[in-house]
Amino acid sequence: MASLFGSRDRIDDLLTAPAPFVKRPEQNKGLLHPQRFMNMFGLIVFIAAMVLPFISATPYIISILTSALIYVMLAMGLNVVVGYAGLLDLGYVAFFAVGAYTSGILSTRLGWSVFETIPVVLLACVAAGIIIGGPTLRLRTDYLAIVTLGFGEIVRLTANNLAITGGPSGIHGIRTFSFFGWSFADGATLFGIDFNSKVLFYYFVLIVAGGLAVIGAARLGKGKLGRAWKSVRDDEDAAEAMGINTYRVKLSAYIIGAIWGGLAGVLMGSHLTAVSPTSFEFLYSALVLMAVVLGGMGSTPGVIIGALFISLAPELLRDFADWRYLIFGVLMVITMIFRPKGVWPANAMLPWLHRRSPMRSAAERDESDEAVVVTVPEPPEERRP
Amino acid sequence: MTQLIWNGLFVGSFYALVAIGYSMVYGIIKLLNFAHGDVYMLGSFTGFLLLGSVSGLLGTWSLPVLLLVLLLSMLFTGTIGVIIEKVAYRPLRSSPRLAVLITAVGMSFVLEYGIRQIFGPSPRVFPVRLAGDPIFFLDARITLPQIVLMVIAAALMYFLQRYVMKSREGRAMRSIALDTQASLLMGVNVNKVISRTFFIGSALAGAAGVMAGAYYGSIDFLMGFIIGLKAFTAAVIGGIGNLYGAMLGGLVLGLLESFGTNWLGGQWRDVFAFACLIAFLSFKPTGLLGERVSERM
Amino acid sequence: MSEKTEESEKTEGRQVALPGSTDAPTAVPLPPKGDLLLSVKDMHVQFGGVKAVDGLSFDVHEGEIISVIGPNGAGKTSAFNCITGFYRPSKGSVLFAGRNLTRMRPSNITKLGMARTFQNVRLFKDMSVLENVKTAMHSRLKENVLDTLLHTPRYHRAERQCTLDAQGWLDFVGFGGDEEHLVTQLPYGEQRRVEIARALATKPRLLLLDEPGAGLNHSEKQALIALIRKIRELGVGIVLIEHDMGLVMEVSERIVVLNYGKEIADGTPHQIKNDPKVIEAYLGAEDDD
Amino acid sequence: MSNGIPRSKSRARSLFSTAALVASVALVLTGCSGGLGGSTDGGASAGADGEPIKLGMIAPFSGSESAFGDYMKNGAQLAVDEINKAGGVNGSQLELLTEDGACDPTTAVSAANKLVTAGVKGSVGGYCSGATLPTLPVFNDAGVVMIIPAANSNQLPAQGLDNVFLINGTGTQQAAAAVKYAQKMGATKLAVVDDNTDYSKDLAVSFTQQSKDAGLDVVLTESVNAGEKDYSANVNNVVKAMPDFVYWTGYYQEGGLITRQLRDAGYAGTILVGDGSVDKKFAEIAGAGYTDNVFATFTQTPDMLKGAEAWVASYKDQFGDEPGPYSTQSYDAVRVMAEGFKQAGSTDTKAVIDALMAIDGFQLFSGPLKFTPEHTLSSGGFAILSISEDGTFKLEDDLQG
Repeated sequence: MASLFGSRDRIDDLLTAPAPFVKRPEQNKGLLHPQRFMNMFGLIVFIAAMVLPFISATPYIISILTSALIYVMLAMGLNVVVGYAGLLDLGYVAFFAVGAYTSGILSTRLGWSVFETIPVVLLACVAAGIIIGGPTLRLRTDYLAIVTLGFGEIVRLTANNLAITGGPSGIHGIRTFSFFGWSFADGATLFGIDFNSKVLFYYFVLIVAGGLAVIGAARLGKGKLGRAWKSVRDDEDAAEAMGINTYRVKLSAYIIGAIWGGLAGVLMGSHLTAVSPTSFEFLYSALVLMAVVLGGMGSTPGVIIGALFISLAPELLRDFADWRYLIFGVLMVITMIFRPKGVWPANAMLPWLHRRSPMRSAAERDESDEAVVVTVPEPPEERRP
Repeated sequence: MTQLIWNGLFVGSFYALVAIGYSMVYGIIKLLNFAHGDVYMLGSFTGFLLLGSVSGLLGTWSLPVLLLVLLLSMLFTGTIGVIIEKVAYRPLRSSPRLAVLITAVGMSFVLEYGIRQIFGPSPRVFPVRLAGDPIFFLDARITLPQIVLMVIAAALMYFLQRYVMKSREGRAMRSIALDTQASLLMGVNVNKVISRTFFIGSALAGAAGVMAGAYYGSIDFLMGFIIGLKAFTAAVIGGIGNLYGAMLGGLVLGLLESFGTNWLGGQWRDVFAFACLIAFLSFKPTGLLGERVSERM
Repeated sequence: MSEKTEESEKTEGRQVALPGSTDAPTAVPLPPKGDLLLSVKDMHVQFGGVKAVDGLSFDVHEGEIISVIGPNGAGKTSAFNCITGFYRPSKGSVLFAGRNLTRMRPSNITKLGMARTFQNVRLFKDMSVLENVKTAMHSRLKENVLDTLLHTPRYHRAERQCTLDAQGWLDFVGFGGDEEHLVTQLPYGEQRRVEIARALATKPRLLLLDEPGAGLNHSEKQALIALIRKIRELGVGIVLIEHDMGLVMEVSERIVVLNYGKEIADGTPHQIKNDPKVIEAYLGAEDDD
Repeated sequence: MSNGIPRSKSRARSLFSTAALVASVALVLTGCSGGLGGSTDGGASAGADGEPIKLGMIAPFSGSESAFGDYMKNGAQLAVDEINKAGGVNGSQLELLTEDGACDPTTAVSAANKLVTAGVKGSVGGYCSGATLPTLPVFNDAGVVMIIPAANSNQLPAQGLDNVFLINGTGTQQAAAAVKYAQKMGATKLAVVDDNTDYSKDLAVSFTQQSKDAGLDVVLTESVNAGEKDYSANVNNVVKAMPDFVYWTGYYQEGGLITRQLRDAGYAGTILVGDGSVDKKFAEIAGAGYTDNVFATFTQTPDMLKGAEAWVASYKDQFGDEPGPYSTQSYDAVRVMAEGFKQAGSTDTKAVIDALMAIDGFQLFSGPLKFTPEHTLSSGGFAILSISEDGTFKLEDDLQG
């Protein structure tokens, strides 16, 4: 018997998948295919963002857009955790803090350039993801929420209390990006245009990093791991029954989220040249979560819109001074009431886009003559295991 | 030691009052009502306004007036709770749960900054201060107002417990918590029960707000935020959705904080409390009294 | 499309589909009774004081169809959950492919070659039909995180093959809807089919179907019987929980009867039909109801 | 129905999202003026006739510290109005622009960039040190001189930027005054309580250090969490350590509560509070009868100076409220900035910095002004205040001699 099945974890396959034999319509060509359209659209937005500073922008606009892009990175990371894997995380800024502090400490104490700190930051984030996720991912969602909240607070308070993190005033004088002896602070003249502002360099760095973060998270969401995440979100037991180690998959979502958050933290630290515990209060976890939910959980364009809204709305409302958070709150309530699945829900497609022409006419599925539509199913009498 | 326990229990009873609202709402519509802490803050400001208007009576009739103000504030915050539910949560009843969470945060902003617009950002001082000479009990310094407040808190919780366990309305609440669909089929008016739950939870939070105002004296527009987090934690420790759990959780959290401060110093207190929470949940993932909750899932 | 399947041909395992074939896959003829697949020995499942399963033993061989029947609450689904690793037996053992499953994660059991469906269809509701089936290929997909991030050729190859396989299984179970649709938009009968396709996509040696006929109309049930037989022809062992006696009698080779967690009979449909204990259990159960 | 969602909904959905996108792009594009790639508009058009000279102020107007924003804004506005009434600076009027920094680094940096974009020539804000620090490079890059009225972390001068001036006494100076007073009172066992924020902790650390240097015994350093109401656990720690002198380095909101709770718990010794607690509300929160033997370290208050009643009166007259912490400093910050412009004869960064360094004896609330090479006050001017019957702080001891 044992010889029949071998000694590896997996026994040899009995089955091979049959080839599909029902003819499927061709995929739509060109821009009518939703994926291609969105890619193209993303590219246009990216180029527009790259060109924007040359056309019309003030340091203020650039600065708030830079912050907004950090929010986009954070939201994309949290989207992996909340949107794809369905794990409610109320302490996401913990990872943001880990990234920012790790990079900040290495930069100010050891004089590393921001680039050099990145590998260490990645390690720290993976470790943080495992430490936070490891013991808690067995918990049900609502308990997970409070535990993650607790971890977020623990990280912030620890940073606030320790000497190495600079205590309540944090770390200052984080070095800027530098390559081969040239740093952003030095400025440069390219194509006859004088780049003398660090603000601008960070903007470009963040456009690229934010773009990569968006593409990376979106790709993960569509691949093997993404399907596993979504399956865990939709039905954990069924996912487990599909041969998915749900614990490991959830942990991977945490780690990916941690990496995204940590890298965003690195960029924030060097953008502001400073890291302080006030940047990691619970409110910011809630805001990033809001970006994800407001935009549409699991939806890349939605989350981007959500992040831009959450970060830019308070800035745009600055002129309302004292009223701005009041208005912000009202806007949030109204948006959710009218768009409960988010501004741009996952699975939504623009109406003029189709993956392919309508599927399977009746003639094409003559083999399945028994395909009679069934009416309402009987309610199941036993509870799920 | 006894002082630590007493301090913990006293703070804990405030947490418990607020946690009950959190827990009840959660039990019934599975919503983490982030605006709940702000209802507590609203209660404080209501009490502040009401007391201000009857300040002439305060000299002689302090306690009865205070109780009346407490009652009126509870009515007011309860009503506000019902309105919040109608406006911000009911339209989203069938939406993803996180959507409602966001409107809850939105409502929280609205309440906080609404009050800020009215009363300004600096703290207000309550017109009446509960003070009294301490009595010593087993080395613990206890004041009369502390006892009065704890008695009021205990009484409120007792009546709530009677109401939920014995009355017809309470039964309806519990049935919805167990199975909303089935309750609907059994002819329970779900909307009405949810409104009632919000009323009770918000009224209790409002009561805690007035009491905190009267005891501590200063109130401000952000005072609900921290206690909201604490109450949420307390509710989870006790097993969220469970009435007794919320009460117990509040007291446990109060004790944890009291002892944590003593052992590790104030700056590590919350780290200690949260670490205990996490360690505890890792071993008993449903909270102290969470068994009953797991049936509800 | 057909040229892609050539890549999927493997020397190992039984070939179920000929390249380019437009007909249902064929299978190598089976010996009358294959090797022993699953062996449940004296299994007990207990919740608190309630004995959900109280001493269940049966064997399943390759290519065999076994039904587990019994009145409501007899412990059938508990037994299923225990075999597939969702519950832990309080006593007894489950051997599959010569291994003891009792301390194994459900996902590892699935990887060993056991697949299941659920009593009330449990598809991934916010995913499309195709994605649902593709998810089942998770553990076999040769695609790591870097491949996904960088969209390497290996990623494209794996995804393309995965999609083809998923479509193959959908066609195999006779799915007639739009595979791009969310599963929640499908009629119930189609959801059942998708669930079976998804289970098959894990490439099981043993398939456990929990009330696959519930909620289906007559013609759908006929199609289901045909499908179960078609799966058996592939050499897959099948364990069935079912209430519909007609379906059970028609399709099963052996039947195990449970009542109050206890196994009261094990035999061919004919033996079961005439077993006085079974009759009593069912009639008695009706009294109770 | 061939795509993932019902058609009717999806149209509305897409319309909405398209509209949202268009709106956000439009919002971004409008309100912009001129590309950034070219140049920043250095010192051009500064102080030209008719053009007001803009002063920027970042202060908290939202969040937990927002109470202080208005105090600072009003103080500064008062100075701006006075100077404008007197003819302005170098023939130009002053204009105050305030932005919310929310005590949050990100918000503060955005605010700083906004002010820079608006073309401010001087910054007279800065409350939370943590949020002020990251704005320093922004203002420095733009050549904006900063006179920081409130934030006083030792980290600020430590950055070594020549455009940064502090007119609030530093933590070191204030701690020195506190230690001096403790010695004067004959205290031997000290306890220091902070609120775990940068300003408060900074002061507490300085105090502990200097007490030890002075041979005093610090028996306890305790941190509380700002924003709460019940400090009984912390108070319990203090009482158990049995100090005879407690220094509270945080703000008045918590300070009043802690004072009350300390007394309720039976602590009878001296309580000294830092400048963040000097506010009329302090006594109100602590309650009647709780302010005996309570003192404060503070740079001198308006009512200690001649003509200060008039100042308080005009403040009240204009804003309908009592001045609060940092109202005077903000007022002074504007005046110092104006003096700098006046002496420099322009708003040129270099000239203003030199002019500011040259100032000697310009009268501030805290005393005559002379900047140290680190751009801080040469003397903190800290005095000890006590609380009078009506809750206002009055001079108790100027610590001279």
